[in-house]
Amino acid sequence: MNINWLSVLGIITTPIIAFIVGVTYGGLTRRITARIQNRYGPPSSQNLLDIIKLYSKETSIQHGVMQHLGPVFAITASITTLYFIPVIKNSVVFTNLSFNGDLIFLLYIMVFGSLGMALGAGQTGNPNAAIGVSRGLSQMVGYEIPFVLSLVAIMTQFHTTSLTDLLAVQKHFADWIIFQSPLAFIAGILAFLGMMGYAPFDVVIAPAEIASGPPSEFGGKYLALMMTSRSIFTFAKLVLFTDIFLGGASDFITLIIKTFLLYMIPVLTGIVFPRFRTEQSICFFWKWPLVFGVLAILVVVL
Amino acid sequence: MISIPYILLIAFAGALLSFVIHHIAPKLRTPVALLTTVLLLYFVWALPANSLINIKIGDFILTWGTTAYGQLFGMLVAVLGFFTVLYSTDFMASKERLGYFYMNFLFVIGGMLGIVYSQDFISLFFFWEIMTWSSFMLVIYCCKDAQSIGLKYFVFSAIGAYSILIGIVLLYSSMGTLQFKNIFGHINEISTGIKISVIILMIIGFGVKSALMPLHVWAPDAYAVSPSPFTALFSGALSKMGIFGIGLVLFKLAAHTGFYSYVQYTLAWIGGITALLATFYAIAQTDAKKLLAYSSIGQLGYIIVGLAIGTPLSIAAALFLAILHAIFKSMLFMATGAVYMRTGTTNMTEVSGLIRKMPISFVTALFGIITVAGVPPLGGFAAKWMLYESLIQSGHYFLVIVIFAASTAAFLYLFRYIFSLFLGQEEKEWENVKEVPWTMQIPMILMTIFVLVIGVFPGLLLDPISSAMQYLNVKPFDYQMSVLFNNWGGKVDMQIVVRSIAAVFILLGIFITIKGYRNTRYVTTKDIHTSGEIPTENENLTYAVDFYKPFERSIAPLLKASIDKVYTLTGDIFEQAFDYLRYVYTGNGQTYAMYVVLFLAILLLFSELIFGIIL
Amino acid sequence: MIYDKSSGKIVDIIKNYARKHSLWIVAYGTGCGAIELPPTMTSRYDAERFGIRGSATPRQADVLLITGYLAVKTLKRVIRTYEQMQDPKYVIGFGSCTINGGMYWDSYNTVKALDRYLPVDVYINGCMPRPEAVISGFIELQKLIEAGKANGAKKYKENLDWYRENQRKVIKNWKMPDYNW
Amino acid sequence: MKTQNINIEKEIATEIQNTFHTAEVNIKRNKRIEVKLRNDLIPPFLSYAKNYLTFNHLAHFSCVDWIEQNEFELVYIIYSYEKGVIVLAKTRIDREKAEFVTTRHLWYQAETYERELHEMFGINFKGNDRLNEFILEDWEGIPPYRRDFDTVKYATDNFYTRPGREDAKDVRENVTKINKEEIPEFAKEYSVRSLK
Repeated sequence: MNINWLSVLGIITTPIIAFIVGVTYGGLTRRITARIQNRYGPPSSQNLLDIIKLYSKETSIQHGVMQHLGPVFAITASITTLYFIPVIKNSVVFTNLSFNGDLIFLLYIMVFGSLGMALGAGQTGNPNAAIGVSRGLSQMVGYEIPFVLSLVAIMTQFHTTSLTDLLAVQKHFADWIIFQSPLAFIAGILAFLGMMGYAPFDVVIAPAEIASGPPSEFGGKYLALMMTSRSIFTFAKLVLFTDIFLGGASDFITLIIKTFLLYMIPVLTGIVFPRFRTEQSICFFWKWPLVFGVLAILVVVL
Repeated sequence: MISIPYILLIAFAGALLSFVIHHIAPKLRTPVALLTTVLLLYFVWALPANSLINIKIGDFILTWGTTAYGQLFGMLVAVLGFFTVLYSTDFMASKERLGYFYMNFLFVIGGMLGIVYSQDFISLFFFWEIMTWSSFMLVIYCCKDAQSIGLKYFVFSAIGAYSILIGIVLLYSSMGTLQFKNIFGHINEISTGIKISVIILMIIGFGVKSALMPLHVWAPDAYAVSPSPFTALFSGALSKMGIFGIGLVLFKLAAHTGFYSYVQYTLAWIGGITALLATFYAIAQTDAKKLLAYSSIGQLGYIIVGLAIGTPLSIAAALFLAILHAIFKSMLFMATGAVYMRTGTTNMTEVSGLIRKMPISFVTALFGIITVAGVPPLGGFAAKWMLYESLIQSGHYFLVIVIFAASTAAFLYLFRYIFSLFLGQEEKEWENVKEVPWTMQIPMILMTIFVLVIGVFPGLLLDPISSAMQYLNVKPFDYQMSVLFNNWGGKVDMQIVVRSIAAVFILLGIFITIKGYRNTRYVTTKDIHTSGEIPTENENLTYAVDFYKPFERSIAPLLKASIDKVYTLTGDIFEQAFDYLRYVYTGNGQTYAMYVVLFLAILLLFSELIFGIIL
Repeated sequence: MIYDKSSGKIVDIIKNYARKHSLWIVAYGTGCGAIELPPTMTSRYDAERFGIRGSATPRQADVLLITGYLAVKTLKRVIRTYEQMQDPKYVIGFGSCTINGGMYWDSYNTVKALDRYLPVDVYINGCMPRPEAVISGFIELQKLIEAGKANGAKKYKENLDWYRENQRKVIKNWKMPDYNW
Repeated sequence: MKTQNINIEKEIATEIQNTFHTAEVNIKRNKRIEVKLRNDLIPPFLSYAKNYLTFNHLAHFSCVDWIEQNEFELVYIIYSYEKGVIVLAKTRIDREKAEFVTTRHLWYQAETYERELHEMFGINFKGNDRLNEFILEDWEGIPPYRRDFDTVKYATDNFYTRPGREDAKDVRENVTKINKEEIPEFAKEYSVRSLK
């Protein structure tokens, strides 16, 4: 059996890179938010420190095996999602397993974590957690539909379901799908707002209403693992959107620039908007994003 | 020795024997039933591939034979039959009228086996009726409340059966034969009008059993009220007979006609809307069995979409989903039955926190919902993947959105199902609940392993499916033991997926368990963050009522329109119409005489207009 | 031992550094002092630059702020909240009421000395302490954590009987559930 | 300036006086009328004020402990939005046998006030079935708002008192000494009390 050591290297380093980038983005977000609110703000390593602190917590409390495994489900989904996305275009090391899955697969593996997390939160027996899960799943139905509309438009336009093929299509700046199919991009990016869970779509973890919702009984190592997963998942989603719409990246600097710009869209939206109620956000997703998605498909078909 | 008549003989003889023996030696009744299903399982499995038998009765020739397509469903029926009978040994132990129960149960199994091995429409209809009648008997088995529900089921079954019968008669009158081999492929010899009516009638007939949307109203109640082992078979295998029939009609009759694409398109959209609406209804349910019933309707909608699209990949997806649905829905109904057996209710607002008491049932339900949701790495994913790929690649852009919306919304009711029954607050009321006996655990465990294995090696199931598709004259499609391909060159390698998921999961699972193992402590579900307040014993901390209120609010207009109301309205209109008719037929001779005179007068007055001559 | 800085292990130094710079306060305002927290956290004084932020539930939190007078009824809830928090955890007594009863020195319903019932790491003096004082209190706590001296939780576990005795003396009808410590 | 237009108060006062002859009606100041009543006249008066004089808001309901007369004084503060006038309906009840009738049927919020008075003064309101534990938990002994309840003694008996307060008994004295101020006579009374 011949093992490709380069891909093994990729398998090991990709989650670590994703974690570091995601965690730094999280810290930067807090700093940017602070600057906009005319504050000084925490250092950009703040999220990393938080995670280290949570790992160093001595005791942890669990309500049963599903709560114990809930964060593991979440991080498994994050890392697996990352493995099936080509992080760097045409790179041997960072394409990982992306040849073995396609966009439909990614759609499904992305909800694997939410489902596991929901089960974990369910076992805590905290009613706030259950309310949060109920809101989260409802909202998920909201944003998944415009997202799928935009993906279907793109898949139909380029006759492929593979992310690698989509990357191959976008060779030059003008070939980026954001320019080739702008309507799909609008639908996708509006769904992306919901996917990232920043305000106005943060009713799931609303701390003032339902005591941070699903993770309300998670502390110590469990919360640390969840935050790690969140960081990795943020990065994975950003790379996915960069690969789909912004032509991917052939080196890390381009990747960082593109993902950061993409990341700023939900962050800056979140700072200036108050929170939507669940049915409001569902109705939001089923209004304009849906129209744009349908238009995108119609443009491709006609 | 091993041939189709023996299989049917075993099934029906076993049925009668278990009824008789119930009155002689009640202890032997269950073993007899179990033995029958074991024998059936062996016989069906060992049945040679091309056995064919002709039986002459008068002018008719009954033909029974094996096809790959029939064998696929036959195997499913036999396996599920064995599992459900095994499951019911302990589940039904404390119930009454067990002879009646087992007799009808085995009759259903025998009827279904008869259907899949029929090679002519007469025996198909004959066994169809056996299956329908005995399943009706089981629907009304439980209690008095079941009778009105049973009536609804019966009325719809009758509508279905008669439309099949009329279709058969039409076929016979125009073709003079009812043998499959003489009809299939020669459908274009008859006139278009008859073709259309035959196909529509047959689809309505089979659609009743597979709960297509306007014909589904019997299903939720009938599923909810029948005893759990039978519900598993009902939703698992019985509804698949409808799919079996629709498959035959679509690919053997309709595929050769000129209007095939219209049939496909209509059926696909009906299936899609069935899937979406049934999912939305399922979200609003509070009874676990009703929730699963609506979920079944939704899943059957997917299957019909897959069949109707008609590309090789979509048909494979549909058949794959049909088999898988039988398995996972049986798992879920069995887990629900286990809960029902121990707590006496399936109301999701009452039961909660059974995970620590019933771990096996919980794991079964967990694997079941993951499979329904279609999340990798379990078997459901392969089916969903093939369905989406085929939908997108065959250009059904908006249907794929409908299907995807249904599939995402399915997470809602699936989570609610498992959360309400097994997770959440562990309440004092259910403190003494125990795990179900091993006879009930074994089928659940075996099916759990099955979905796991199918998840890694979908090829195991795709082998018989591709030979079944050969019988249906569908082009073969690409697949490997664990790799799925689509037409655009995309693929999913399930082995790599499962390996990477398992590796990460196990690695991090070990990490989180070992890290601070000694300082990780278990606390009860009463010890939660309640703003410092100490919850008392009877304090209700379970969030189960109106679980998806916000979502229901946003889809309220869809939920309001109920097809049930339309049927009630139709019934009312007919009743009133007949009421008026009563005034016409007064029963008075003079009135009738007046009618005759009036009729003649009108005839004379307008005869020129009507006939063009003056009388 | 993790609390011991003199162990010199690099792991402990990193851990203490992270703990020092990431203090999550459980959102539990016990008295009037809670009104001083919004200005502390928001733009004017911006405590977030020290890594201080609120957390919604005790499971996630590190710091329990006793903001002001503590009635016996509240003490029950505070004890439960404190015991639900996960180690290492710190208590900050906030305002003179927690130190000696403050203006409620003769009240029939306010406990006078918080450290009899919960292990206090840092007291912040004043009635009310201004946000500057609050921040300086937090910096004091950070210094203690870095030096490995903020071991209130450890003290509480070791002297649980003494604390329980004091708590039971005040709380007449002791109906607290026994947790598996 | 404010006393120039008290016609409406006078009207109301006369009306009340005409209806309840035993009532002692005073116009305290602009928009404020005090009505002292026999305690059996309180329910009819409140009902009358609510239904005929449009005093449909119960703004407050409290109690004063007149330990010297061995009486509790109950004070209902009711307000009319139409007239913009506050009426204080006062009555006295026996302190030993502290009992009164509920006014929950007139204003539902009276229930909460009654629960509080029941807990803090030990007054029993007949007809109110929710007089259970309200603010205090597990309280035994004299209700704490009664004037014969010695709160300092209770505090020193039940709570640990941190040493160090004794030497700073009278902060005011020190402060005035430093600032060379004089303590007014009425204020000296307060500073006498200190920890025993």
